[in-house]
Amino acid sequence: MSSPLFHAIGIALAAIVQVAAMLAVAPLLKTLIKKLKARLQNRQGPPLLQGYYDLAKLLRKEPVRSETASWIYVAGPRVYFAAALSATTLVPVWTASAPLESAGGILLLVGTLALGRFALATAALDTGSPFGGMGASRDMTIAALAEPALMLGLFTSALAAGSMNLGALVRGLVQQGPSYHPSDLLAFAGLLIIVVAETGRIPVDNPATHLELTMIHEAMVLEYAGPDLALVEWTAAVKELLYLTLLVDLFMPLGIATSLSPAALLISVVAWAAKVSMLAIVVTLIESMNAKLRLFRVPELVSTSLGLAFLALAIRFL
Amino acid sequence: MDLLLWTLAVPLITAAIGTVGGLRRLNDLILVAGLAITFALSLATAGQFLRGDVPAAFGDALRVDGLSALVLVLCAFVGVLSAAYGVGYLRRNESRGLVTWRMRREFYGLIPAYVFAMLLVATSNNLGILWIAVELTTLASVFLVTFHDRDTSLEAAWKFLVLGSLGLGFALLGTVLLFASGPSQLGEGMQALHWTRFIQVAPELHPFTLRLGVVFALIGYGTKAGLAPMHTWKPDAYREAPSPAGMLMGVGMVNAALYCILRIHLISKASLGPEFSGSLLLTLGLLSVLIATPFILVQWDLKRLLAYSSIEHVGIMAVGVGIGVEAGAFGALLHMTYHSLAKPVAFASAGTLAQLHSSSDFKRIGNGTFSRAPIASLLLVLAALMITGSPPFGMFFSEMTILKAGFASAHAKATSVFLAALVVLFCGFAFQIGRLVLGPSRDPSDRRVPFPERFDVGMATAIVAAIVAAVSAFYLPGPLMSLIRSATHVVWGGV
Amino acid sequence: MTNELLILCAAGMLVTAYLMVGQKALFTAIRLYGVQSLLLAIVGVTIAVADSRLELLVTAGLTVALKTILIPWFLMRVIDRIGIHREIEPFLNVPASLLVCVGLTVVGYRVSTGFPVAARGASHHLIGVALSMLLIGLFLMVTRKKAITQILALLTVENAVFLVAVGVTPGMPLIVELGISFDVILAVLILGVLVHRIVDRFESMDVSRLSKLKG
Amino acid sequence: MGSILAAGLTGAFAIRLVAIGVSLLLRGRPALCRFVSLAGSLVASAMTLRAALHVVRARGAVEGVLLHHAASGIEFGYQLTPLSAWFLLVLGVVAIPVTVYSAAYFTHAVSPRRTATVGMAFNSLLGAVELVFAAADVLTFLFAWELMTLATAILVATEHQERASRRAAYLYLVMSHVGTGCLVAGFFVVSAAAGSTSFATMFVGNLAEGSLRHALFALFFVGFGVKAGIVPLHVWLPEAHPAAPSSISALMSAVLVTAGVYGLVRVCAFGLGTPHVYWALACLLLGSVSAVLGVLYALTQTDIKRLLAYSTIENTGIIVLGLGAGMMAMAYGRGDLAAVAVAASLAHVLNHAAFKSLLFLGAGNVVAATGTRNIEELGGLLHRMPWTGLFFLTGAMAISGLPLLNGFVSEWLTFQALLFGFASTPGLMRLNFPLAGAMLALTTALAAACFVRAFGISFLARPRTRVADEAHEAPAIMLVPQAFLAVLCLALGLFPGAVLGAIGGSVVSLPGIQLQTSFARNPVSIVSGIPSFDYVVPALLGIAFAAALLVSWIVTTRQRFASRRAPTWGCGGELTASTEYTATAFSKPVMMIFRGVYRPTREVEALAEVSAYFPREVRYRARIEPTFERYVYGPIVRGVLKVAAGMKVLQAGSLHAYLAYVLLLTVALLLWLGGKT
Repeated sequence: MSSPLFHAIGIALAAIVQVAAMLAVAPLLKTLIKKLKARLQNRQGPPLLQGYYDLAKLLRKEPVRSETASWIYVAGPRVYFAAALSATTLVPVWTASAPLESAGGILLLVGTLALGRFALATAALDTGSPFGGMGASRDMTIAALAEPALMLGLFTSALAAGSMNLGALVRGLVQQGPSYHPSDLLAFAGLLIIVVAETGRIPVDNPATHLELTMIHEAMVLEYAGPDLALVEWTAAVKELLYLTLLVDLFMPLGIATSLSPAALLISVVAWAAKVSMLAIVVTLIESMNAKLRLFRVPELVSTSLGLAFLALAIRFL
Repeated sequence: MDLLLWTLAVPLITAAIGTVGGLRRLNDLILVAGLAITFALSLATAGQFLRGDVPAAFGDALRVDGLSALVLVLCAFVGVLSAAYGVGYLRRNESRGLVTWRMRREFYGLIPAYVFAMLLVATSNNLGILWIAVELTTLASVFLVTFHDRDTSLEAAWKFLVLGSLGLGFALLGTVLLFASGPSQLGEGMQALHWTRFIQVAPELHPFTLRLGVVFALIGYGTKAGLAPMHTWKPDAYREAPSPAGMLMGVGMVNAALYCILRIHLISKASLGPEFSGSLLLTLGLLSVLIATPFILVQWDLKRLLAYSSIEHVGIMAVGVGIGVEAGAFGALLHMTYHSLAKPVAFASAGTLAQLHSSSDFKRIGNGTFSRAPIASLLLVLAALMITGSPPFGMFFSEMTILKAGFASAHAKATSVFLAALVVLFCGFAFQIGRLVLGPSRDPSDRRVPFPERFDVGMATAIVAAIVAAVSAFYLPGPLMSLIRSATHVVWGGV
Repeated sequence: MTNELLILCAAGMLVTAYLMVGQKALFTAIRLYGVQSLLLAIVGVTIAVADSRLELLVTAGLTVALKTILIPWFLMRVIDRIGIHREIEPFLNVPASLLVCVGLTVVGYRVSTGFPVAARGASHHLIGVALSMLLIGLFLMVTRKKAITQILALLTVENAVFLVAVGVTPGMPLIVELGISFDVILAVLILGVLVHRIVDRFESMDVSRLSKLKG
Repeated sequence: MGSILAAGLTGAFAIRLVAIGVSLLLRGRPALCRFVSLAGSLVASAMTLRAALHVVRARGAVEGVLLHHAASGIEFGYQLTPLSAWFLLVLGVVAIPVTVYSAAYFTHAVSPRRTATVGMAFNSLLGAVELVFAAADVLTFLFAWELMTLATAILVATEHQERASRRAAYLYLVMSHVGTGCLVAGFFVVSAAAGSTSFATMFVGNLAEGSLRHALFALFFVGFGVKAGIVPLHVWLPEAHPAAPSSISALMSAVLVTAGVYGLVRVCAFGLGTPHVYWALACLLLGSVSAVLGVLYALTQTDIKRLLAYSTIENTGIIVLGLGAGMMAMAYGRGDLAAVAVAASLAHVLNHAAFKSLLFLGAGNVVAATGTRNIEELGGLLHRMPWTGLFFLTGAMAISGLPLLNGFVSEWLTFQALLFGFASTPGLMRLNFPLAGAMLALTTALAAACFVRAFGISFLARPRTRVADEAHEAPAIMLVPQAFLAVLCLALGLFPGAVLGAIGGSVVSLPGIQLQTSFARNPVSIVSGIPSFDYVVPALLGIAFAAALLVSWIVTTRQRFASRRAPTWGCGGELTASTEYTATAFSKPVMMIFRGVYRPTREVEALAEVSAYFPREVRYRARIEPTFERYVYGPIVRGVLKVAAGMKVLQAGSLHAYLAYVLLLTVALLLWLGGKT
């Protein structure tokens, strides 16, 4: 048995563990946000495990598919799911190195997420339902608008840390120690807006609605039922968790484990949970304090974040 | 009798017989045969020159050097083509009963006479004879312009003759002044007006008189060549003359007139240095190209289009000589050669199309001739590609040579203007020929049904000419190339 | 003595040219041309006598025969046959035309100053006159509308050229001169024929109507 | 070896000539004629490809003389530098499948009468482009360049009965001729300065000074930019591509445009000495503008070939963007970083050639099967043409820059180049890079949207018309080339290292470039200039992706029921093909958001019998303003024609005027001569 093989197995295990963990936690986060929101509206809200119940139920249901659909329709959710999962392996979560960081960095991450989006949007067009088309069109449009801001925001941190590879980047940030450079704040604000947009939250999209005119993500997946829908929902949750984790990595990496000692890991997991739930609260607050924007107002919001990101870059490097 | 004299005599005899007239088919035969023999003889004369001795007659009044030989061969070549094509052209008209006895006699008489005059120009070494010969070309071509005897042809002929005679007056004054610039040095008798004599005594000639003479001679012969702004007779004459005659005017006459211009240029070059007449040629040439451009862009008549194109090409050659580098002169002569090979195709195909539609007006001909007259249209497209200097055809190389020389010379700015004009010219040509040839065929409701395209002598001639032109792009016969070289030597290196 | 005579004749020719510009009656114009040619011939004779060059006498004789007799006669016949006797209003009225002609004369003389002062001091006058006549003739062609007048103007240009040929050079080769004269007469004949055809077609000799061919 | 290759190259041209000749002779028998010309072309391409491959591997130039034009003394020399070899390689990789495809496609796309002409033009086009890449001196280059233009024009004008294709051909001819004019001027000025017409001595370094140098750059940039389709010189492109037969469009996008890029790299970037900062800026700016505008226009097209044509403009933009970054690095003396940028654009040249030709061939299948190019009339083709659909989808994903496919690789490299540019340039100048990066990101995302739309509307859901309903799959001979190209896209995406290794060789051959670390440690990975900064191993992600896909399958297939089919929910109403989401509707949001660019004009008319609230049918017409045609080219053309028409007064038929010209000239010259000297 050669050492490269050990290495490979190590990577695989790490990846599996991380993916499994993310899959497990994601529904909880989703429900958590729902619950918080309900509380802010003086409602009881769902039980914390609601997400899991839903998934279990959906997975057990009979899959119903449109007559007009082709294999694209079936492939869509699966590619979406697979893309998100493989994306998670590129991001450091509890240790200061991503399991698959040897595969690539930020650009690959963004690309992989784009792959998932592409698949889902294409599949949405397959049923011939106007909703699918509407959703796909809007989702792709907003994603396109968000892309530049996202890139710029990521570039700012990457250039600051001197690497586009998330693992190296986080390590860099950790050993630099907390830099209270104002550009961080700007970049954070910019990216936060993008995350809100990408995860389909108010003010860009409303995950709770099923009104024809306001749906975006929901419209896209309106035709899905049973296990297919389960995959979509689950992936959406994982993506959200992923984005929040990304924010954590880039702007508040303190506490992340730089060694594999149990103590460090424990601290890191706790710290991560705390930071993510804090971000979740922020997202919830944003969602409850704003109304959904009209689709054609979204560009203004996104361009704000673009401006923030560029400003961050400027004041950081000039 | 001397080979050179035969070369000149044969077309004259042909002309004589033609004017007398006789059986139609016999006339056809005599015309074509006569000019074919002339071509053969011209080749022989050129060969004689290439073998090293200088064919001459009448005490060097006629003398064949490199330049003469080249122009001689090219003119004779065009002569054959126009004769062969003309026979077919005339037959087509006869089949419609458009040809009168007068017309036939004029045709059989004037075409060879015209050729004779050109050859005389090409071979004359005496400025006086040169002038007379040019005058003869004018007189021979007037009645070819009035051939169809329409109102417009009268108009064209009048303009042609008045401008032509004026030009000749100028040319004569120029000649006289050249002579006056150094009577004592030039001496007495015929030899006094020999070009070779001028070159010999060039340094002692009185500069100012010479300058004045050169100016008048250039204006005069420029009128015949169609350099702007003396070009104005060309479109009218070309449109009215029957296509075979047009062919002679547009190629042979252009070469002959350029020959005169070059001779004058060389005298002035030998005496005053290259700048004086060089800059004149450059200016007039550039002006011609620039003038031709807009008229090609917005032209309404196929034959006039060709007229403007020949103005353009005269301009190109003048520029080539005018920029005053050897490469330029070489490019100009190469251009003359390729032009003489390619232009006949254009005239033949355009003439055929015009004849089939009994008009050369674009509107009357209509779009999509490809569907009606595929062969003629194809030939026209080929010819258009050739004369716009597109690869893989010959004039691409000559134009590139001139451009390259120009940018390397002191006249880079002028050359860039020239280049710009060439670009626009191409666009204009592409548009005009494109709208003529391409597109849906004309609607059946149209009552003016064009005649069907038939394969006959004229068509055969056109095809042969096209093949020759196409092949020549990459293969010029060795002797012809050495002719071009020695002509370049004359134009650049003096005698 | 010779010089004075030459200059006198030359001046006379210039005057005839001016008169042509001022003239409207075709007959008179033709006669003026005849006179002009006669003066040209006299110039020839004078020089011939002065420096005993007899071949110039031939030229002079030729000139008289052709230009003072034959061509005017021919043109007269043409006019008679057509029956048009007056030039219509030119493009430029007479006073203005004369003014322009003065300018052209100045140009001609200015150029003539560039010539070498030859054995005979007259030569540069002759040149000056010749160039002025040439330009005036050309100007005449530009402004006049009748075909005949244009022919006359053309012939004036021709005369100017001959004046230079005769007066300034020690004689061109004779053959050449003969050839040239022959060509000129031929040209005039053809022009005459064309005038006939034009008149038959357009019932007019007004050249300015010949403007169908445009662009 | 060199001599053999030389023979190979010469042989290739010879074969093309023979093929042309024979096919012209056989014009009477279309099938045979088609076979001869295409077979000849195939062999010739193969030979050229072999030569190119050798040079790319051996990294040494092969040169020689093709032909001596005796009359003018011009020599046709060729020289396979590593750079030109790379472009020849791209050409070969595309030309071979396209040729095979054409064998079947021409049978119905080209009328028998025109087979000979098209065959001739096809061979001349490929031969000319090969010569453009191989040319060793100015005159050879210009010869090939002009020939290329003419051949393409003929191919575009094949269907000359349609006004559109006549117009397209003419527009193309005029624009490229203006471009050629600029090139002629530029080349001859440089060659006059260098005293030689051979590229080897002309483009060694800085031969001009000051403003002349800028003028030269401008000339060359315009000259090559027209062919490359850089905005605003692009207007011919979307006209010409749809007019030509689909396989020709594939060649035009993959090869003709590439010829322009070749010129830009060879001359504009590395021919005129160290690039000036402004040149780099021009490239960055126009590159990003072309990219964004290209994709924006593509996004609104309903004619699938126009759509692809506009996306070609977009990709040229990306290529030029990379080149611009490289030039900027050169301007600041960072040859190492320039290497990355140039490699990025060279890689994108290959990738674009691969997926764009794939897409055009797919479009060809669709047009052949349905007879329409309008995607609004398609739909549901995936059921009827499964393979075409699959290949088109591959192409669409590749062009959207999604990982595991080749588009991602070159865009990744371009991003790297931009980031390095930012890191390496001083002062405010550096801010151009992140902006360009943002533009690139926007472009990529919009491209994804564009191709979701293109594929989804034409291949998914129900057929919208009868023709779409009756469509049939294309024959195998048309599918195999697409299969090849699709596999190529995947291979280039998974083994980028192999390609980048080859590019490295071509890049280092350029003056002023230092390549510190090779781009690839191994075939599957690419490393940008500084290894610590970033690297990518798509294959590794591929494994993870596959595993995850397996998981998703496991999660969802352990179920008690088989999947049930049901009609799509139509809010209680019934869904027909007419209720499907249209392409126009899909791009509506973008259209509204970028209305500043599109300046759309819309008209909606509702035909109602009873009341306006119950319309029987609603007609919706939307068109976007052809900005450049209207505000740039229209005025120019009108101006020129106006002047030309004005000049006509010079030839108004008045003899007196004509005589006056002579008088004026004479007087003028006499005055010029003056008197006593």
